[in-house]
Amino acid sequence: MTTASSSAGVLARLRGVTWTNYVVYIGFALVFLYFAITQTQYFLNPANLTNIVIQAAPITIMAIGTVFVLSTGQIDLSIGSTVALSALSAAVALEATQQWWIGAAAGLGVGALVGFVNGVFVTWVRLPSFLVTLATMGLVAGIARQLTDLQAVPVSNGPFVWLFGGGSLLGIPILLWWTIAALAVGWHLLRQRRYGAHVLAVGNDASAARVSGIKVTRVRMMVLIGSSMTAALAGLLYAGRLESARYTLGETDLMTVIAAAIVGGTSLFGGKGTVLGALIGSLLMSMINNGLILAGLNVSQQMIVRGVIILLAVSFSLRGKKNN
Amino acid sequence: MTTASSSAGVLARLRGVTWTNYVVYIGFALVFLYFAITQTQYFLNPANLTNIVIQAAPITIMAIGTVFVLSTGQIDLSIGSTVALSALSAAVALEATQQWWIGAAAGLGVGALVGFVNGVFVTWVRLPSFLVTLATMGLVAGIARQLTDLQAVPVSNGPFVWLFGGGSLLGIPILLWWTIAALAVGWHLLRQRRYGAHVLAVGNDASAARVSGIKVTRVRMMVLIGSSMTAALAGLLYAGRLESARYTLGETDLMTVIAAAIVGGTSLFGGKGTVLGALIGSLLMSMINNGLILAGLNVSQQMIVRGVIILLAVSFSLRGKKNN
Amino acid sequence: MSIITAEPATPLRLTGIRKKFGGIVAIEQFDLDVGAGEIVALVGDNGAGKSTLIKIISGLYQPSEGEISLNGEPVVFRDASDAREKGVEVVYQDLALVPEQPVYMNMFLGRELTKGPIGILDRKGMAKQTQELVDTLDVRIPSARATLSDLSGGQRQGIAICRATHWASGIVLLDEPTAALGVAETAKVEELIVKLKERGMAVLIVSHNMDQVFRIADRVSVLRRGTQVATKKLSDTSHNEVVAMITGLVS
Amino acid sequence: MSIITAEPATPLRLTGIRKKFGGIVAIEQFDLDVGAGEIVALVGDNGAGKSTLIKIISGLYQPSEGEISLNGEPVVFRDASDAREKGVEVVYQDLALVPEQPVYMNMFLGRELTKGPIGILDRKGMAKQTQELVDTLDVRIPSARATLSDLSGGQRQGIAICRATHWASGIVLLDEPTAALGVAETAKVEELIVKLKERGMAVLIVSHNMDQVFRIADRVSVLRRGTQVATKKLSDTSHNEVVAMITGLVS
Amino acid sequence: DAGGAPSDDVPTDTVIDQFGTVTATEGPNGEQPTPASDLELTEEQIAELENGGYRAAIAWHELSSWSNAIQAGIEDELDRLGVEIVSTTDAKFDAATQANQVQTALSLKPDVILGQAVDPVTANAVYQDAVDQNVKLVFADQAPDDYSYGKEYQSVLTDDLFQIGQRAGNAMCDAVPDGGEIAVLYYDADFHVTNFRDASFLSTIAAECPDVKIVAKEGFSDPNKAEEIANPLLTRHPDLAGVYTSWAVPAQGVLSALKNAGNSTTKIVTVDLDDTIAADMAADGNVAAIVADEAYDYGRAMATAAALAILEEPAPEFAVSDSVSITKDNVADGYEAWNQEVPSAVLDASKQ
Ligand SMILES: Nc1ncnc2c1ncn2[C@@H]1O[C@H](COP(=O)(O)OP(=O)(O)OP(=O)(O)O)[C@@H](O)[C@H]1O
Ligand SMILES: Nc1ncnc2c1ncn2[C@@H]1O[C@H](COP(=O)(O)OP(=O)(O)OP(=O)(O)O)[C@@H](O)[C@H]1O
Ligand SMILES: [Mg+2]
Ligand SMILES: [Mg+2]
Repeated sequence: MTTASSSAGVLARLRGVTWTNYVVYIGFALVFLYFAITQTQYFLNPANLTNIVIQAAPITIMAIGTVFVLSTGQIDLSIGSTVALSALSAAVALEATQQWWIGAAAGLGVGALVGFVNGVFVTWVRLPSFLVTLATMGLVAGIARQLTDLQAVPVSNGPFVWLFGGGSLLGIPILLWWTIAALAVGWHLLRQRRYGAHVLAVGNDASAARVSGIKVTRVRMMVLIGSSMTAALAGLLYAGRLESARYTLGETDLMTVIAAAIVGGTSLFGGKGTVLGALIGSLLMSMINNGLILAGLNVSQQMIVRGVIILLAVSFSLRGKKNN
Repeated sequence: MTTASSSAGVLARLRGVTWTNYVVYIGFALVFLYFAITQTQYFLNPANLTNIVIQAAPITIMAIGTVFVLSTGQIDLSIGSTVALSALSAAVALEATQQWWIGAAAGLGVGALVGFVNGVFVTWVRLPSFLVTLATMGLVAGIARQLTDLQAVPVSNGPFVWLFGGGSLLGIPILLWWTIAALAVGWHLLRQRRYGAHVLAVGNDASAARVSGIKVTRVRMMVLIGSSMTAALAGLLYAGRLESARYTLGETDLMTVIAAAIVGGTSLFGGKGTVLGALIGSLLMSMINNGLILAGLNVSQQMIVRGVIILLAVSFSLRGKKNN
Repeated sequence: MSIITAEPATPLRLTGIRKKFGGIVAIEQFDLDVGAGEIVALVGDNGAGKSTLIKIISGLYQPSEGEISLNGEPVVFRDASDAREKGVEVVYQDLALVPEQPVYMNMFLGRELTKGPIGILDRKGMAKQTQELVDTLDVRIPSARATLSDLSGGQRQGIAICRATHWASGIVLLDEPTAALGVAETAKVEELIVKLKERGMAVLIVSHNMDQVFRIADRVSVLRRGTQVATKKLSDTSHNEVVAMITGLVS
Repeated sequence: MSIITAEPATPLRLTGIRKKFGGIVAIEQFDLDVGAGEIVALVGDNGAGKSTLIKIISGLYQPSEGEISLNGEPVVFRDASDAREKGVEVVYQDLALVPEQPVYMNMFLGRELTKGPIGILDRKGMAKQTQELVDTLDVRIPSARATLSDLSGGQRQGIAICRATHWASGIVLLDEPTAALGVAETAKVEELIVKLKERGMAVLIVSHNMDQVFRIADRVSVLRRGTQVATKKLSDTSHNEVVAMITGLVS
Repeated sequence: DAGGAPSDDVPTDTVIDQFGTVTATEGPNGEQPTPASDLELTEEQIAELENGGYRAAIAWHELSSWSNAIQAGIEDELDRLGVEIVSTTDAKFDAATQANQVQTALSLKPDVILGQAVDPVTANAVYQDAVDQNVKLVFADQAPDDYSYGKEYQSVLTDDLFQIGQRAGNAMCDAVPDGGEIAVLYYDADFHVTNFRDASFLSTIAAECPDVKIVAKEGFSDPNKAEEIANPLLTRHPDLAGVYTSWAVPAQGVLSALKNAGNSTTKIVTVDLDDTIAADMAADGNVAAIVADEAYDYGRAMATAAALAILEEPAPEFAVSDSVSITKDNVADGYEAWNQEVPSAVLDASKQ
């Protein structure tokens, strides 16, 4: 028995401990500490911390939808353009009717439709979700541009703006409530209901799931509709917060959303998903953006430092996880 | 024995035939025919057809690199920004030295370096390639912006411009030669060498590959370096053709490149890759863009129709393939 | 083949089953009845087509030709859930378990227990029942909450058997169920299979173990290179005759 | 345990091997020598730790404690390629084949044949040799160019055995190599194993089939719940005694 | 042929046609321009600023070499005045991102925010927090739609967009022969700056050289891929005498398409200084003229307006910067307008 082999034993024992599943929180904590120390005065300001969470709201909500999609081993690239189309549809409907619920229904309806189209091509025509959603990404973006001929549409409906943007309830901003609601629903569906178990099983081994009597096709369809609906909700939140809608909304969100899900511990290859992780991932991204602006770096430097921080944060978090 | 079951038999027999692997070419042919009929006069013009292939050159070359990355079950999101950094580095080096080979070496060296950094984090720190390359994507883009402070850099070195852009050899444009060379090398590596067999084995079942004595780590490292090098080469080609380099080069290529690989038949989940398919995929994209512009559609209409055509072309091509 | 009469219909009847994969014929022509309370063994060399037949009955493959009847009714399964809904339970040779899920989830996959008014997953209940089921088979597992991929080969096979036998209601298909099991565990599983028979199930078992076939089966059907060689009562045949039919050394 | 002398060193020696997975101890303490031209059987219940031990020797797992020596030299394997380079060939229980590749590729994976001055893959040569190797085992496969995932369970196991035995040069580890094989195929594989022994290999075989153990092995080592119960010459023990040691009914 | 015929019609309903015929630069509410060069600070004002410890945040809609030139002007001037720049952000044309960035920058308690809004409709909400916190706002090009001068915002500075379009139009009239065919490559997006400039270009062509025919208007959304548009354009209109592009990046793609087709006759006119375009022009290539604004002074004027806003002094409602037409003969003037050295690549090109 050499020292080398017994220290290898210690390492092996450490690796065996399941806290490796939770260390994504370490990366988060490290980044938080870093900014808290270097930018104390501004970063730790309660208003600033609230901003971080509120700004992350649409990303968090979409990341939750994406956790389900990735968990089944698919991907949804169309969420970004669905955001814009949902926001614009809601704004146009509001302009026409001035009924907040018709606006909301229009936005969410568009989301459900996009998800359904994605689902049809993925499950019935059996195409890879990457290609289907890449195609609908362009398609939906084109429709969004056509809809109002590239014009931004103001949203002035009071209840709508309160409900999806500037409102607050019990002293807590409405966007925070939306985040909490999405987390609760997402967590409940993934952890507490059969649906979640089926989602993970389909992503882990679709044929084993199939012979276990799981309706694989339906599960795949559902997650795609769900994902588009979260994008549509994000669109409403943007419209509410900006009191207007525009065809470029959400355009740059796709990668951030997927990254938030994956940083949180969801696997790009299916079978593993965590809703709480998506929150942490999305807050991490939001926090980094916030901290770098506060640090007064120029834009190129922000990009460079952001890359480095993500690498380091994730290295601390995910290192040592087995990844065969 | 009912008629239903014997016609099912015929279907089953048809499905068994391996030509399903080749039908991506059907989608390609259909799109070609469509434009050849609706836009005869302009589309079939030899100069136009040559343009389609030439414009596709950088995408084709990057798609070949991406085929290898995807085949091992990884993804490389940093190729887009590597294009810009390579082109700018080459341009700056050319400006300083006026030696074509120093410019080329600078560009390719940058590519190798980016790939190496990606590889280190993926293989040694064992992070998901999605996160690593997302981080380096931002990092590299930031460096590209810093390098010349957002200024475009002209490239006036004759041999460089000839070799990577406007030259032609035996009456064939140099970009076509580059495409052919990349295809030949890619095909040879993937089909004819041990390396290719190992790439596919790692993507198909990494632990089985490992116990078969394949250096999984080295294979993963190599494909990431290879992918960055193809991006760097694409950067040189952009620089040569545009006779200038700019930080925005390649910015929007990522999705097109991945789509080209996947349309061609490469799996996003590893274990399956085809170099010829990447060519077809990339030509398909280039052809669609070209045809839609010839059709005189505005940008929004182009986006909508492009989405529809991709869906249809791919439906014809991939439908019926088993996709468990 | 018997003509259907007023007596209770045969639980499982296969008529003229044929299966091709592309150019390869995996099964030429296969007919078989499995009665209630009967164990039929399906034997044959490697690659004879046994698993293919099991997968056809369980809806995983569609036969190229031929017909399946359950309890006298012709059925067409589009997928495995169809068959499962009709009471066909299966232990597949490659087990068909979900590797990254806990053992109890695998045991209850597609039929998860829920509790409370809104139907929340009852993880505790599933884990408890799983442990009990596994214990009856003498298969020791570290914990019902362990991840399936951490189990040994025999432990996994034990789980697959528990799952199929627990839910068995009419027809049970077992594809080499004891191949990975130890001596004691095998004995327990054979006991369990006999109990299924006593409960009136129709059991079709694939096995390479002739001793096992002779211990538990009522009839044996032999496949050789996709061709059905014979179906015999075990009381009418001998160990040597079955082996001869399998290997084709005596016809 | 013998002291190393001038005589040729033992091909495989395990000393005080211990393995934990997180909190679970899979192997308590294990010592064994396997000599050249010797077949040692490793037996035990499901979950006893047999496959874990095989994986430790083949470099797939690192032992928590203990030492492996090959030919008298202590070795530390960082991964399976290390062990393979030292001449350890393995048939894993879960086979470790690459499903979406052709059979011949699996046979030659990591040691592909090449031809010509620049070393192009010799697919034809590999396919031909594969067919020959498989034929010697009596395992029938549709074609050496078939995709592995289209093969039957027994056919796949046959491929894994062919692969390991073909390249065997010193130590061969076989984890339940005949579990999925038919009667005739099993006999052929046993023949093959005896031939390996005659060629002077050190063979360690895991099996649940006591008849097989008594047919081919020289010694047997028994694991029960991770503890090494005994290592005996087969000539010094009986079928019943081994079973008793496995189940723990007699100590 | 059925497919080709309609595509030969020049569309009349694009984003650049919405303005109709334009004749002068004025604010969206009819504000009359003051020259940016009129902005000045008194000695006392400068002293007050130097001792005030004031802070400024800069929020760009998108970064480019143009915004860089402006930024340089802002930085130099604010530095001179002792105002600290606490943050710089790039919204990448995304209104929601800009909302986040403005909100975050407000945590740094700036006294003034300078920059360009992604668009005037969404900007109402984007800057609302700043208005609420009494932070002064100085915009490039356009103020938020619902804001009023002196109340929510303190100043708008802009290029003389009409003048730029007009200069480009005149340069095109000079560069192509009578009766020549020209094409317009415009940014197919709702972006006031380019849309208005392009409209002014069209109006100028119609007024100054009506016999020059506009045979195609092609929109692009990805400026990096202009070559993909230019190639089919040249296929359909092989006799093009000139191409106008909204700014220099897409001009690069057109230039490449022309070079690779061996075409040295089609002339390019575009907007914004760019080393590679300037080098081609200097070397007698296809590029006939570039119109560049006086971006550096524009930036300094923005800084001055911001300084006035900090001090609660009135800053001009709508100040306009000049531009210069650049041809091969006066390349140096262009670089002077951006306060940059003429790069060696351009100098070398002009010597050949
Ligand atoms: N999906 C498939 N595609 C092509 N051929 C297949 C497929 N599945 C099975 N086969 C072939 O059909 C034949 C029968 O396979 P099957 O799995 O039914 O054998 P088996 O009798 O179960 O053998 P074993 O005892 O080894 O499990 C084999 O030759 C196999 O290669
Ligand atoms: N990676 C792992 N993580 C955690 N536990 C493991 C792991 N691998 C094996 N085990 C546990 O270690 C014990 C021994 O497993 P092993 O596979 O060695 O058994 P075995 O003797 O080969 O059994 P079988 O005869 O069923 O193949 C089992 O209880 C198993 O659950
Ligand atoms: Mg079988
Ligand atoms: Mg085992």
